[in-house]
Amino acid sequence: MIIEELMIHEMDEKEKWLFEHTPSLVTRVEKISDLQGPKDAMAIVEGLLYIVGEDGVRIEQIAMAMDIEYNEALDILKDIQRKYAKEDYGIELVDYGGYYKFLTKKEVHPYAQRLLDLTKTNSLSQSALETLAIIAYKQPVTRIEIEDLRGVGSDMMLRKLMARDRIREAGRSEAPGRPILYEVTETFMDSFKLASLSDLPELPEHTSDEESESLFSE
Amino acid sequence: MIIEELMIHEMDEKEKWLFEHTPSLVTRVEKISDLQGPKDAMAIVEGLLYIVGEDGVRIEQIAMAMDIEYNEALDILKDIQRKYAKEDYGIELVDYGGYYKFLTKKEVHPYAQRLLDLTKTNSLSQSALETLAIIAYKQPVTRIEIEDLRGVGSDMMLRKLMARDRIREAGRSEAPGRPILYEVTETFMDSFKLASLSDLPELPEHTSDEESESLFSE
Amino acid sequence: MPFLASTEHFEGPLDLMLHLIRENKLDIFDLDVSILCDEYLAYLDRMEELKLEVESEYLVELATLIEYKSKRLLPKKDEGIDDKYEEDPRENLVRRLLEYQRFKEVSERLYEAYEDRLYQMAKPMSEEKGFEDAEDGHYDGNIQDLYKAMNRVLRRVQLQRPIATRYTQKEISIDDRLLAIRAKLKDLPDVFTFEELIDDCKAAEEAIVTFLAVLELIKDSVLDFKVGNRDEIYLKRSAG
Repeated sequence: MIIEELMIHEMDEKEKWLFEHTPSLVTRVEKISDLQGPKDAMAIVEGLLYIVGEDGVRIEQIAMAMDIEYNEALDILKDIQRKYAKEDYGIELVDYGGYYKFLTKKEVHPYAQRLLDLTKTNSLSQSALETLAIIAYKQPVTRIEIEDLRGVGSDMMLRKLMARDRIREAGRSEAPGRPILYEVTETFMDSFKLASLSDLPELPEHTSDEESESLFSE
Repeated sequence: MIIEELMIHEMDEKEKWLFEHTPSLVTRVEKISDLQGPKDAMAIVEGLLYIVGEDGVRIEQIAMAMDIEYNEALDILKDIQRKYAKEDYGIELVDYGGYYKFLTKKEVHPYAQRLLDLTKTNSLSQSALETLAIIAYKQPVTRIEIEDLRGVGSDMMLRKLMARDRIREAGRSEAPGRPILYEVTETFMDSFKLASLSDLPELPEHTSDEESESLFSE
Repeated sequence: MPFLASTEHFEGPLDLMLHLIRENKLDIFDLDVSILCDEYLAYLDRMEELKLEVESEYLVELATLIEYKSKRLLPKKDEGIDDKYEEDPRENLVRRLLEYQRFKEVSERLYEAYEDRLYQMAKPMSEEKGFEDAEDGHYDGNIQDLYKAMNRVLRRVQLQRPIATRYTQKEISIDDRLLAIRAKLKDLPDVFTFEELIDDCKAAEEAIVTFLAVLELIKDSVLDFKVGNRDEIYLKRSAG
């Protein structure tokens, strides 16, 4: 962990420049020494699988996050799969199209349906919420930008939100094709008890996340 | 399995009340034939907890969805809590603000940070923290009382905390002008790892003087 | 004594007073309002000198402090019946300071739990199927919902980034690279190029780490180097 500090002092100008222009190196070394190696790799992968939920995660991503080889990651995933296959677990680990994800077992579904009926307090669907969140955080924004972020077509949703006076058109972008820009309305602000958009909580930062960086860092 | 759904819809208000207050009576027979013993129930609740994720679920909701009594639901949740407390699991079942939810254990965080490429998590300002502490300990409390204690205006801060669902209005005081009373929310309890307000650390006493004692014991 | 001439460091006048009490080692239970008042005034004066804005709350409390101080300087009237019913101003100030301090202290403890909680993560609630949005005016939400939804989006974007670019973020330490190069040296000819060393690097950053590792080896006299006509770097194992 100390090595790169020593090196900085002993490097000549050119090396220093090189070093300073690859800033990731400094934090990188730090981070690795911070992690004491997965004490119980299976438990940690389990935690990661829980966080990603139904979005799932690829073997390579697990390998990268754990700093282990692909095959090791695969072995751990297989172990977890076996563990949860046992009948005293309500969830199971599936591999759909290269994405590993926990899903609830079939027997849970009827109960899940009832629970969701009971907990349905919010009257906006998650896709509506996500679309509104993107527009609120990034406005003015084009449909393409929204779809890039959500990964699904949003034409219908935008029309629906417009019809309900949650969003409105806000001129056109300078981009090719001059696409329509969207922004949220006062009705939206009211229904979320927002005095101004600056009241929105700050989002957690993602490093080297070019897409969102360019979107959110101005 | 469908029977009890029909029943809910066909009940009148009185029966519904009865049902909600003694859910086990109405559908006990159903439940027994559905589940093959406590092991199964545990697996199903586990699945339900997975579905609700960060939103969590209340004991009553589990009881309703499973058609079991409150205490049975509580027992199952406690069993699951014990099961996942063991160190070979990466997640744990917590009860924050009356909502049971699975959360990853602390050790998973550095790996999750790498997986999601996160650099920063949301921090809380000292003034937000103080305001929240005052409300949590003295609730329900008026803005004037908070401002007297902090010695600074707190209007903006209260609005911000409301918008972020950390506090909410709790009726009006009987004092002249009938000022609004504030209290903390479940989201507050979640973000401070509190099952209930009785879990708050004790307020420090400055007992070296009877002055302060008499002051704080009202 | 460091003189922090800014109210930004303080949460308000009471916080500043507590700071001054500590700095001047005053006994809060037998508070010398006179000293506190002078220190408080000096602090605000200093801020004014530095052309820093002093929020009105600080001035309000200054007025109160001066009032306490002047009352104390006045000769005590023993027979004053009114005094019985009037709260001792000093007592009142001390009470406020103590009360504020309790919450300040407990805030610190609460923050530990808050930080702990930041390390615990969860999945978003599962997508509900066939869920119909409510009609207008019936939605009761808050920005926390928006924040969560936005987080969900960002998390998904992050997870779906192509693996190749994600791999460039694979963490390699110079230490690790040093070990790898030392092991590899045995299989390489006496003289080899830098390119041969980095042929297993998947990303530019790995090559940079390799370069830094090579610098380290040159410094330790494990390797010699020579730069060719076309800027190619030749490396040679040192004799000694």
